[in-house]
Amino acid sequence: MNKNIIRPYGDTLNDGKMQLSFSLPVSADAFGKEAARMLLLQMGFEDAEITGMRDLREGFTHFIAYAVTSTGIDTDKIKVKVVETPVMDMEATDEYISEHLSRQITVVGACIESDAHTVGIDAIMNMKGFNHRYGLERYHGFNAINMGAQVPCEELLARARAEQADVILVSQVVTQKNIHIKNLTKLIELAEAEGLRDKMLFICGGPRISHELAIELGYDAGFGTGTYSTDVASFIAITLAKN
Amino acid sequence: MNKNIIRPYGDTLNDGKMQLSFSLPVSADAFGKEAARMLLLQMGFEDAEITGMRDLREGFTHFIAYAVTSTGIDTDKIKVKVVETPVMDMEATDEYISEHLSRQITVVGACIESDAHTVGIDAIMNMKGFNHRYGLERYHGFNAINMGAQVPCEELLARARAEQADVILVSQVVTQKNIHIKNLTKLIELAEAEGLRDKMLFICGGPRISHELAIELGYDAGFGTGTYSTDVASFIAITLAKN
Amino acid sequence: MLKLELNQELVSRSRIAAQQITGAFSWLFDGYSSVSIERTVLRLMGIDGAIKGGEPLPNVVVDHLKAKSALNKGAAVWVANAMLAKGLSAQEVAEQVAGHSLCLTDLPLASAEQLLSILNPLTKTMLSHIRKQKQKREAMFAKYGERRKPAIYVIVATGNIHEDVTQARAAAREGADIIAVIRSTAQSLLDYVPYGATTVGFGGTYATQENFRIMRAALDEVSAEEKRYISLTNYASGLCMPEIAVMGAIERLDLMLNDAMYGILFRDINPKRTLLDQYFARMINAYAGIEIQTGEDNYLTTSDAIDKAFTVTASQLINESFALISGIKPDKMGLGHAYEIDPELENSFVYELAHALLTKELFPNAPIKYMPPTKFASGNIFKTHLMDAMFNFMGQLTGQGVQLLGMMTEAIHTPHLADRSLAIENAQYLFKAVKDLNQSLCLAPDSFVNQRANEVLKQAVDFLERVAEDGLFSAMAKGEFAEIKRPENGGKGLDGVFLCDKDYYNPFMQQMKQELGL
Amino acid sequence: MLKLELNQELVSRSRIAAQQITGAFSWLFDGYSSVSIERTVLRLMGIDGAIKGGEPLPNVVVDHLKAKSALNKGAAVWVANAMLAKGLSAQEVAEQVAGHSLCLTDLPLASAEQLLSILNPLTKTMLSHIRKQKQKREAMFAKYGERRKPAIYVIVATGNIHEDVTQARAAAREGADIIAVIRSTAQSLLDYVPYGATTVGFGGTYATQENFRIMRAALDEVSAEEKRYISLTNYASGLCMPEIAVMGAIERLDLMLNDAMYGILFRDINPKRTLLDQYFARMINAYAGIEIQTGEDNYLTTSDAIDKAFTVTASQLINESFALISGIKPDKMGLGHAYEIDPELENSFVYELAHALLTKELFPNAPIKYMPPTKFASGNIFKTHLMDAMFNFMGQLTGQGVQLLGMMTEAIHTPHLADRSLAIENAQYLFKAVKDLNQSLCLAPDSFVNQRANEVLKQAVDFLERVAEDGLFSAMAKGEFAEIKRPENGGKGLDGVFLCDKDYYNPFMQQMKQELGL
Ligand code: B12
Ligand code: B12
Ligand SMILES: Cc1ncc(COP(=O)(O)O)c(C=O)c1O
Ligand SMILES: Cc1ncc(COP(=O)(O)O)c(C=O)c1O
Repeated sequence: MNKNIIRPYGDTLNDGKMQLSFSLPVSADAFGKEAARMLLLQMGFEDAEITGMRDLREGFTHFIAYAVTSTGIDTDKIKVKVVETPVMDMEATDEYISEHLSRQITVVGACIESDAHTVGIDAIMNMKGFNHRYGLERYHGFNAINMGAQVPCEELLARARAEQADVILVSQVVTQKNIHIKNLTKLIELAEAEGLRDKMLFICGGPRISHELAIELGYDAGFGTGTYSTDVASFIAITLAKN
Repeated sequence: MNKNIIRPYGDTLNDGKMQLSFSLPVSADAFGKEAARMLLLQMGFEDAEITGMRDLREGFTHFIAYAVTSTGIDTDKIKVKVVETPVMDMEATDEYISEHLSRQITVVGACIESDAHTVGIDAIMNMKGFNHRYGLERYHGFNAINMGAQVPCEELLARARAEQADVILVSQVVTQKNIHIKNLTKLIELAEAEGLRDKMLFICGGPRISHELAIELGYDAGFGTGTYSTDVASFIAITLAKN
Repeated sequence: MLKLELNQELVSRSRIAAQQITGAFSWLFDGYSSVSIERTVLRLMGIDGAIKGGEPLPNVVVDHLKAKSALNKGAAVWVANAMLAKGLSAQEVAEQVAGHSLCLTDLPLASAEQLLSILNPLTKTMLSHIRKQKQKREAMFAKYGERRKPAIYVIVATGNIHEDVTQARAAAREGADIIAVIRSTAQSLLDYVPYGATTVGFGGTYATQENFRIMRAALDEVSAEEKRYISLTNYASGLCMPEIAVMGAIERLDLMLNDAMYGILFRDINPKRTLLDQYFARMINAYAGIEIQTGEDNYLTTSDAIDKAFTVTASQLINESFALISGIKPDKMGLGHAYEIDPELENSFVYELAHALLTKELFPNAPIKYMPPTKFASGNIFKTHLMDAMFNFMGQLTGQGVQLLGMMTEAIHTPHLADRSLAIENAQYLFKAVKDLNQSLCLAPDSFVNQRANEVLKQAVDFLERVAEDGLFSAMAKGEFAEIKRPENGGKGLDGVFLCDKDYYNPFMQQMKQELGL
Repeated sequence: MLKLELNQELVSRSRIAAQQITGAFSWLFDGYSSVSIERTVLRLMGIDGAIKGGEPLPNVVVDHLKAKSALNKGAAVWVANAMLAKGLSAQEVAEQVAGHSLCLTDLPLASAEQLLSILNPLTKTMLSHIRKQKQKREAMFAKYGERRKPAIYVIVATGNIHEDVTQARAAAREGADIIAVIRSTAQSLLDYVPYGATTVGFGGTYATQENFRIMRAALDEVSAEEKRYISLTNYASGLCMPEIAVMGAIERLDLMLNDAMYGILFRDINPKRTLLDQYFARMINAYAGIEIQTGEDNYLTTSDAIDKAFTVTASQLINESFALISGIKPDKMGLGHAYEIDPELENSFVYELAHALLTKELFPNAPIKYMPPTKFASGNIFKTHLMDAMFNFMGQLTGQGVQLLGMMTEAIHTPHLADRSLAIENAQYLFKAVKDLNQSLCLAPDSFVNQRANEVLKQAVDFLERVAEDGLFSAMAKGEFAEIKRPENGGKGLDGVFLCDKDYYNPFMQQMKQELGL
């Protein structure tokens, strides 16, 4: 095996052990169990063991399984798109801004369309912040405008234009049926149509957002679970200073 | 999709949703997360989402994920090997034996080789039984000899020969590194070498034993988790009566 | 028996303050109505259905009257008048209005007696249907036995009512006592109730009368098979609060989310509109024997569960007081409480024991709606499952009324079939394991638990007395609740509120008030 | 504070009965030795290593003496004699015996004084090494702080010592306080201790001195980095009980599974052999400051945890009494108890509260070894995880000494890396959540918990008094313990027990007894 190929680890290096659970529309009996096992084998697992079988009623059964994958992944080939700017604390960022930009950065943020989950964007923007990191409102270097919940894309862009914003921050938390993709795409398409796309940074965030996904959707950056204001503030300051 | 092709069910029929968890020798960061996601994609999953990432230290990280499989399984093609004799209760089995065999059936049982987990075979053989089903010792139709824990294959066969046993019952609970397969194979090979294989029924059991596996290993039947004495007694009585 | 020693003086001060706060709204309840109340009246008169494009007939008629500036007399009057004049049913009247073949205000108004000759039998018929639904529910409980306590409450939220049915049936068979069909994202902001069976919703399924009916039928079937009455619940609060309440009453829902202030605080609906609507909505629920549930858990999704514990207590007291005004008895008040304490906090369980006991003892007869950890639920399903277990432990230990089961995938997706099943397994195991634990225990003298409960109560009393002095609207405008400012004339739906004419008439409210002794 | 009102008369009767049972064995302890004790003596004299084929040198020498019917004087005498005669080290003597170039009994026996001149310095050297290890442990605890209570104890069991090290290091970093290297299946039936680093074991890794050393070194490293002393434990009980104890003493293990009766009941080792070996093994542990742990949990893997709860209590009392005889102080007695109640039982947690408090209060100074649910662990990992949470809750609530974390995959495989990590996460969450809960609670007067605890105690006393009357061996022969019949002269290893000559000499036992004040 190639030195850089890694596989899941149970209790012996590269033993390939994985835990799975899933439901199937089958009965909770030997037949159902075999169907579950065959499914795993067909997926390419080896040594599939159905260890738990729970009758979900109405013709469904829940299976808990351990199985071995022979797939490995070459770590040399993994290219992660991550925000690469260094993270500075509030004081350092403020200093950086006054040094490199010598003006306040205007940021307009919102949870767009049907999404009302403001806690995430508040954590980034509000005075109070999150886990002992103050939000952008507290920074001297930022003029932070938080429009809150369920803001239509059109309104967000109108406000950003009115405020001559440098940055737009969008939060998307609900992801059922990929509604976040739809909403984020709508915003970026509107921005392009209105000629705003290149005038400001577009940044999105939410628990199912990755930097990679953001780039794919045409944003400048994306931030996921566990983001702090410091991550975002540093990225904005440094990126704007470079442009 | 073919009517008989079924797929895992999350909240919409055939949506293919599965839960996984596994560890990788990678760091708990964006790189590790991407490695985990790529592994799932490489395994053929779609829409792989790493929802949890736990630093296991020493260079390992634990991932919790939800992903979608596009694999389906044709239920028409699933053939389960199951013990097919009907299950009778103790009285019925005793009656059946006196009617069809008119003699006691001698059964010798043991946990073989290094295995000392007697609870399972005791549940089948001992007077007391398990979950309100008496064990074989209680049956009039059986002469049940339970040799207990860690019985070398040779001793089990010697005793079976001495008692002119009709049936051998073997339990295997420890399965680490497939020791149960080795032990069960050893027993059957010795039996063949000694010319005993065709003189008696060979039945094995344990939490990781299926009828299918038992057949594959050359046994007459195999019993897994949740077996009752009644299952085994009925199988023995009917099979011997037929022979 | 675990029993707090609550400072009884604080308890009575808390009730007095709450009464002062809610008692100040008779000007609103007696003098105003809203478009949603009028639509509710029309539904009670039997108007249902929607026009092409989806607008429901009750909206069409009310908007028609509004456009004619005629709503201040009450929609019932105009429709009864048209029925009388044209010899039509209420539904036919509405359809003709929708078809623009009838203008209600064009017809001369008949006398009060004549109108009553139409309205009285209509009122009787519908209220008798609602009473029958109530009796049917009571008969079912009598036949199959009371609901378990805490009751097992689970949500379905696929967005598709038929998929919801599959999931609900499975859950009921596994032991769920109450099925909640979660509403599609932000339905509370729609100023109409969608019509018919729906299959496309986000994060939930639209609350429609047809969806109610489909689910109720499915659960009645399972109830009969399982010999356990399975209750059904949905969300009233929002711009259509009384309308959804009435749909629930008609289709025999058994519980209904119906908070007095949720819409204001968490949906930015106008305060007057919300209080007015909840007054009538709750009266309907009271009449129909439906248990209301309140949304105190929402406070703790944005505020800290320790620092702001008192806001929950204060809101419970206000919700209780408003509920009494609408004729709801304590045994139908599912006041909300939530286990939202940070699991990283030392003694998180001990704090929660104090909070849960406080709720239970302040409202000993109320079937408390106990909400699971959600805020600190993470993508680590194994940890979330444990947090839910602690929640289930607490629910049984402190004897809460309704346990809204947490799901191990709370931070990930609306529940999959297996998630819900594992949640039920979790609750059943815990409930059984600690079944009579409470009886073996007592609180140590001067225990932390007791001190903490009294501390929260004290903070709640201080807060309520401040609000009572200030007035609820003024306090809301200052952001005293949930750290959000809600001015009296801000928010959505204010234009749907109107001052009633002297001769305004709402036959159903009249009749229900009488029967409820209000 | 949760506090039982135990019937104090029953408590003292229980101790008297236990003393009667264990006090009856001075004939055995004073008059007999065993091959394993002699091998232990040789190891203490510095003999280590194995011959080709794997037979350890201590076995070679003891078997040699046994073949010559010379063992009854004690192996120390013969080896010292040869050292004296040949001017060799103990190790060289052993090697020459193994090489057949030396026959110990061929040499004329020197005088007692001459032999002592060899044995005394040897005894001093080794005992001083063991004392140093003890001091080192104590210094580490002084430096990094006491062990948490309950301590987090996890197993590693890959079969490969190097893989075990990876897993142990990770666990230690995540918060484990004690690492147990589980032994390969049925090592207790080997009448020798394998030699060297091993990589092939089933269901566990062989207990060898080299494996002990490797793991201890790894944990010392992590201890220094984490600034928390990580303890190490292994299994002594079996045919090599004192040998493994001594290996542990030499390599600074901190705890040792060392049950007085486990080998008899659960491994069918001869009763005399077992009691004799445990007497010396425990003396070594006492001397080395090693905390012993007993195996009461084993009763409940085969018997019902409710019906047979008293067998656990009875065994704890017997284990305690035997331990005292060997010089072990209560604070080093990790008596066993297990949470093996059927989760399907109503009030399972309440029953266990009674059992856990009983154990804790009967042995207030003992660091109780609290075992997780295993029997009712199933392939449903989610359910098992919850059962483990209840176990962790109970451990913290009742203040047990050592929490042997349950794994959600208990019914499936020996723990994977992630399983162990999730178990630690489980314990850490629960311990924190209910940290001071005990202080807020008390038991209700006449509580079920109190009644139940006294009921179990009563059953244990009745049982112990019956056994005391009958004699332990006779009771075992009748199957009074663990429902298995174990005749005094049955079982494995009886041929390794021998009557000592008048001039039998075991310098180490002598010295340790003196220092321990026995
Ligand atoms: C609190 C909460 C609510 C509150 C929201 C209150 C408020 N003012 O925000 C209330 C009760 C109102 C609510 C309602 C609903 N909710 Co909700 N809610 C949650 C909950 C419990 C926590 C979310 C949260 O606050 N997390 C804490 C914050 C700090 O984390 P975060 O959002 O991930 O933010 C961080 C990062 O993502 C990032 N970030 C986020 N945004 C941004 C933006 C930028 C620019 C940047 C740089 C970074 C960034 O930084 C933040 C700090 O680190 C989650 C479950 C969970 N435990 O996650 C469900 C959850 C999100 N809700 C859900 C649903 C379905 C709903 C409803 C639709 C249910 C219904 N049908 O009524 C409604 C409707 C809401 C709507 N219209 O959007 C689902 C979503 C399912 C999905 N994946 O699609 C969840 C996952 C619960 C579930 N399992 O069903 N909810
Ligand atoms: C009890 C127990 C013990 C007891 C056994 C007591 C006894 N007298 O049996 C003790 C404490 C001694 C023990 C010791 C060990 N155990 Co153990 N033990 C268990 C435990 C907790 C329960 C097993 C049990 O009794 N199940 C109940 C019975 C009724 O179920 P069953 O065995 O499946 O039997 C049913 C069916 O399978 C079937 N059946 C079984 N046999 C047969 C035979 C026939 C002929 C038929 C028809 C049917 C049949 O019918 C039975 C009734 O329905 C399991 C974990 C778990 N929860 O499963 C671990 C477990 C089996 N043990 C394990 C290990 C590793 C050990 C040790 C090796 C650990 C060590 N290194 O010291 C030792 C050594 C034992 C040895 N030499 O074999 C592992 C095995 C891992 C693996 N898959 O390889 C497990 C899974 C725990 C773990 N996760 O590590 N153990
Ligand atoms: C009292 C109450 N009403 C209604 C809702 C949800 O309705 P919507 O999302 O449509 O506002 C909630 C959600 O938590 C609630 O607590
Ligand atoms: C006290 C005691 N000693 C030893 C062991 C295990 O050793 P073996 O499997 O080698 O008998 C156990 C296992 O549970 C035990 O409880």
